Amino acid sequence: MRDSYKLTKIKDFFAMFFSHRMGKWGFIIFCFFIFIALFAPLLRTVAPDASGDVSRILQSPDKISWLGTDDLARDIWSQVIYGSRVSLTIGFVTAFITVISGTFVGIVAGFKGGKVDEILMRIVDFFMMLPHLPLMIVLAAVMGASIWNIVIVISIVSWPSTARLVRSQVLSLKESAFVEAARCLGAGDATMMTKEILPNVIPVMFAQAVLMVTETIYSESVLSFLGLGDPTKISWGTMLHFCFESGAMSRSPWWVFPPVICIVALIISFSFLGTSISDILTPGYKETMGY
Amino acid sequence: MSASNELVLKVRNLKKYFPLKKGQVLKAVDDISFDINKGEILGFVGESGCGKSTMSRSILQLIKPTGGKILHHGDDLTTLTAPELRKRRREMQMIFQDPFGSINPRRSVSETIRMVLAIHKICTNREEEDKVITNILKEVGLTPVETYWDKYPAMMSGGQLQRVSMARVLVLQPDFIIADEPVSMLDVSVRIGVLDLLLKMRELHDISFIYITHDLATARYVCDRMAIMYMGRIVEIGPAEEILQNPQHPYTKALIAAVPEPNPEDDDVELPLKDSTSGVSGTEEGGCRFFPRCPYGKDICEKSVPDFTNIAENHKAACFLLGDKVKTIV
Amino acid sequence: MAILEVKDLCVDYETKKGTARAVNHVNFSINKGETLGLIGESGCGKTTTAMSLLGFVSPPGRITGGSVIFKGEDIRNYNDEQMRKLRGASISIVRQEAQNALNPVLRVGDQIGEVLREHGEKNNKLIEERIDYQLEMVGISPKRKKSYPFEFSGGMRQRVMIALAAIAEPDLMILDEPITGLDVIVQRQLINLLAELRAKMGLTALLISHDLSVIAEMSDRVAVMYGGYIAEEADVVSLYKNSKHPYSSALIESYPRIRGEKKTLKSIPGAPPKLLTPPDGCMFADRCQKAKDICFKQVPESVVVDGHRLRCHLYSGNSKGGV
Amino acid sequence: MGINYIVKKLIASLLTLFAITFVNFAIFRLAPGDPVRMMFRDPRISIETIEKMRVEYGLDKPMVGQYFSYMKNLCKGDLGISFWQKKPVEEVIAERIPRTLLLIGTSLIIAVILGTLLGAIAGWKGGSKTDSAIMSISMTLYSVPSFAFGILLMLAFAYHLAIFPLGGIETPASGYHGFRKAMDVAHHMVLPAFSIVLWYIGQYIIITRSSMKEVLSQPYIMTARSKGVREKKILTRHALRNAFLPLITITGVNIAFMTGGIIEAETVFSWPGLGRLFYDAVMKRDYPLLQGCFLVFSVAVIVLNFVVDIIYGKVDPRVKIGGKAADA
Repeated sequence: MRDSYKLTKIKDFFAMFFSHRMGKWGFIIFCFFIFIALFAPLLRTVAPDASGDVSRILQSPDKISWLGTDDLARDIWSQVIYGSRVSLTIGFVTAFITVISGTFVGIVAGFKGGKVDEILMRIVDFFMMLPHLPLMIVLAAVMGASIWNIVIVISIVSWPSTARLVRSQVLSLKESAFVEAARCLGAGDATMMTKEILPNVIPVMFAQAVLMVTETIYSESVLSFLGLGDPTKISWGTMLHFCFESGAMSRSPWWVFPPVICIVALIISFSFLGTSISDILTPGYKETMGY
Repeated sequence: MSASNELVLKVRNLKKYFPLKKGQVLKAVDDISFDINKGEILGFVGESGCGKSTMSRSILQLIKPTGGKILHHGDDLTTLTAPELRKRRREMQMIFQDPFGSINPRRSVSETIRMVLAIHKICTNREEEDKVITNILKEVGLTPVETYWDKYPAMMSGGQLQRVSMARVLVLQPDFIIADEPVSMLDVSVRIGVLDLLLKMRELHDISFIYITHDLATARYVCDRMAIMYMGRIVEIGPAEEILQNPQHPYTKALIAAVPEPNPEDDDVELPLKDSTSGVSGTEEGGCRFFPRCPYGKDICEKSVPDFTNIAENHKAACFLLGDKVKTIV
Repeated sequence: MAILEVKDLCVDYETKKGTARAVNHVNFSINKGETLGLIGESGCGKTTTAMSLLGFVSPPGRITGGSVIFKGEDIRNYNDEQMRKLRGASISIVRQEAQNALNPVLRVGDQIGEVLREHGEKNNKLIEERIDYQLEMVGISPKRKKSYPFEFSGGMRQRVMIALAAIAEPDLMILDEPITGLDVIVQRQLINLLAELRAKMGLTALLISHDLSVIAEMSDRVAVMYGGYIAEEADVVSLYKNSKHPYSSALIESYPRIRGEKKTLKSIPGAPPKLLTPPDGCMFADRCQKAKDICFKQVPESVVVDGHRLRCHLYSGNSKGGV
Repeated sequence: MGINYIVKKLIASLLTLFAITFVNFAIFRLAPGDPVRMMFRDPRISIETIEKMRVEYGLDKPMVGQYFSYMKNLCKGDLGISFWQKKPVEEVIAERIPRTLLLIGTSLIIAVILGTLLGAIAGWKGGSKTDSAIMSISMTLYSVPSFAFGILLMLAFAYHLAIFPLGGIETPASGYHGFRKAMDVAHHMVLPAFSIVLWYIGQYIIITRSSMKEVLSQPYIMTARSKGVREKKILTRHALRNAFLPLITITGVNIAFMTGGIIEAETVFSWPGLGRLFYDAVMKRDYPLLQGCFLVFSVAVIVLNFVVDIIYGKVDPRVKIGGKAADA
């Protein structure tokens, strides 16, 4: 009975998700990129950073290099394939860090209230006031370019929005009678935060995590494009950076389009996933859709 | 009724002030004193914003009162440390107004009660817990128990959920429960069922209740005594029937007159009130808070706060125009 | 003369888990100057009924049958523009006081006057006069028409809503839980105000409430709704004194009073039926003390007994012609 | 709107400003590694030269002392000397500001007007084909980084079709004056502005749409319908005004986010504004310049947020009158 209830809720969620057009398409594109990233070693033709034959510099697509080569005669197809790994890794890791830390701050601030809340929210407000990209650029420039520094940089800038969102949820949950009831029944602060409040903010965390992946992939591509990416790891952004800096952009569209299309497609897939999930979580959506 | 003379709760001069802008304070609860005996049901009746919910939360220490004493079996709750208070909570419980909001939507009925057992470490093993849960569900009338065991709040009606609330509170075997508008959000047809359950629990376990409501009719149905509250103060307190049949304070009179009656042949009612639209007091300090709306107000009402006058045994009201005083002032 | 006649109205909510019939072959009519009280518990379909009179049934809900005859015309055939002209001018509504029933950024007076403007009144001076008059009528000083809704208390806002609903002198006013959620004394003031308006304007109204006493004080006839259909309809005095349907009787017997002798009250066991999975027979059967075998099998037809129109198998034998 | 409201917002802004100057100081000094070392990565530079530089930039003093001299200079408007341009940073920046303002102002006006309009339509027609079309397009636009738009636009319109110039703000050494010069600048601005508009409009549509949908679900819209108000009037009089209120706040919050678009577009199109300067400063590791640019961006965000708060106070009667709802 109990399992069947939870099962129905999960079934409903997926039914709504897949009947949501954006959700469906987002999911398909997402699966596509996951597939590419997982099986990159099998899909590549040569090692992505292997410089090729000098005679094959800026080679347009042919039988050997399906998508042509760059100014170091490296294979674009293989670079694009491996680039998905960078984007997805940074995206997931950063989203995980920001959502966990943001949720932690949000729950503590919202639940404790008073001075703690005041101080934490001041910090959050301050971070939200800072110009995001310039801050990321400055941090990346100062800290040096590496994939983990990029993760740290984006996390520093991104956690406050999650904290703010979770806090507002916690504030309304705190007002809800079942939390007051739990206190009345003798529950301590720790129990209330972990057993009463946390389970009720998980849907929001989930939606926020998807959004964070979007923003992270976006930020990583911009930073890399501006030349602040990890030079040892090929990402779509760094590909575009080298293309732009080499001045070969106009002559070699095969070098420009694949990374641009991949960045856009991956971000769109997550935007779509995020929109469909938050639509479904919106109170009233379930009813109007007739579930 | 079944009220004995053993004192369970003694509240003295309870105050709860909230700071407002520009140094003003909102006196949500202002100098409230009363006693409750074992097995007694005391109703607090008043309109929204009269401070009845703030009072109940102050008594249970869910918010910290500004002043006053709350003696539970002689111990002042305001002086207890946090761990002491958490232990004491077993004995003082609350039932909330919103049945849909007061139970965590992510827990089933049995999990809801199990959680309470876990907090206070009441049982040693799961079988024992199951037994306690089964018994308590039977007691509150959620039978057959198997039907309700794994139900989630979203699948239940308000009346059923209020019974779950009751069950979750009763497993702790409290000696005193505050019921904050427990039936005001329920459908008319199930209200009496929940109120009857309340009365049954009193009979079975000798629990004392504070019944908070805006509804005189349900208060009459369950209460032994009732207190009428107006803007943070008790204006009249006494045996329930006595107050309804023989109201003394002008506000009590207005309140009783206002209640619509399910009798189509009743005549239209004129409200014994001076100002028909405003419910906001003009006198902040010093005077009777009902003065701006009182049709019988005198000079003195504006200047000083009336004390309680005894009307009959256990029945008293705070008004200058009552009893012996009436003669001296008028 | 009947201003409004509702015949066999059905409203269905189509969900992925099946169809829920929220309004089930509902019949009633309201004569000029009369107030019909529609009483029922939450989810019984009373608000859906009211909203379908104004053409406000939104998906997944749909009116699936019946007719709504207003002043001799079936307004179910009206197009959007015809319906718009009807609303506010001919049929108006006061709903349960909600925090945001009035637009927070517009002045109260303008919101009242908008009703006249939208229905073709161009004379600004006349509109202002009407606003003043209307505000005075509901007990608010006309000076306050320049205020914003947030400057008013809940009771005052509800007075504004009443002024707004009455300004175009509609033929029918729907009062959907007009005093629910307000304080006892404010409720009494509004009841008195509505009674006054009735006397002055000859108001025709459909009053919806879950509260027996409000219905008793304000209506001429009462229809008791349960599980989507009207269980019993009768003259107000007769219904309260002499209810025939077991549900009406149980409802009245469970209602606590403050006047007269203190009585033991009887609760109704169980809970209202789920509309997605309605019982085969009478909606009330499994909570009914007097239920017979047939009650669980067959939906009762409408019968008239002593001026009470009811749906109950206990009376199907001595019917004096169904409706 | 009370003077209190303004003063409160002003104090909050000043506090933030102060905090930002601190961050700006701290990032560059507390970061791992030696700032002077990082500025001069060339291993050929001798230790003595580095020490000399350190003294010159006051980096040999203790942190607290450094902070005070930094703040003192800041108050005087002295942002230090740019390594790259060999000029005072404030001069370099001052020269760039008007160009950035021109670009961002133009694109913002276009994006906000178009975005609000399309977003309002999408929200109003919620659930319809128009809605999902507008939404899909704006989600896509929102997902494309501004620099990607820039590159694509440049490839299409500058390289292949050659309708617009590749970059810069004017034709070099053209000697244009007056109107012709203005036209030339406008011609150069089309592509960078367009790439910002495309990027920002998606966001704005999404925000407007959700604000609109939120407003449409409010009870007062139902009240208006039941009064018989025409649909067009419900949109213009009841819905839009209320939908705009949160939009103003969100615009404020988004300003910090928007700085990104400028840097990207200016970089791609070599528009000699602050954004491009920022990029060049990064590339040249010109820390005083980078620090100065970051400060200017931050101050701009604070000032704009303050302005937005004031506008909000003027528009919303609840803030304007400053009253509290009377008690029931």
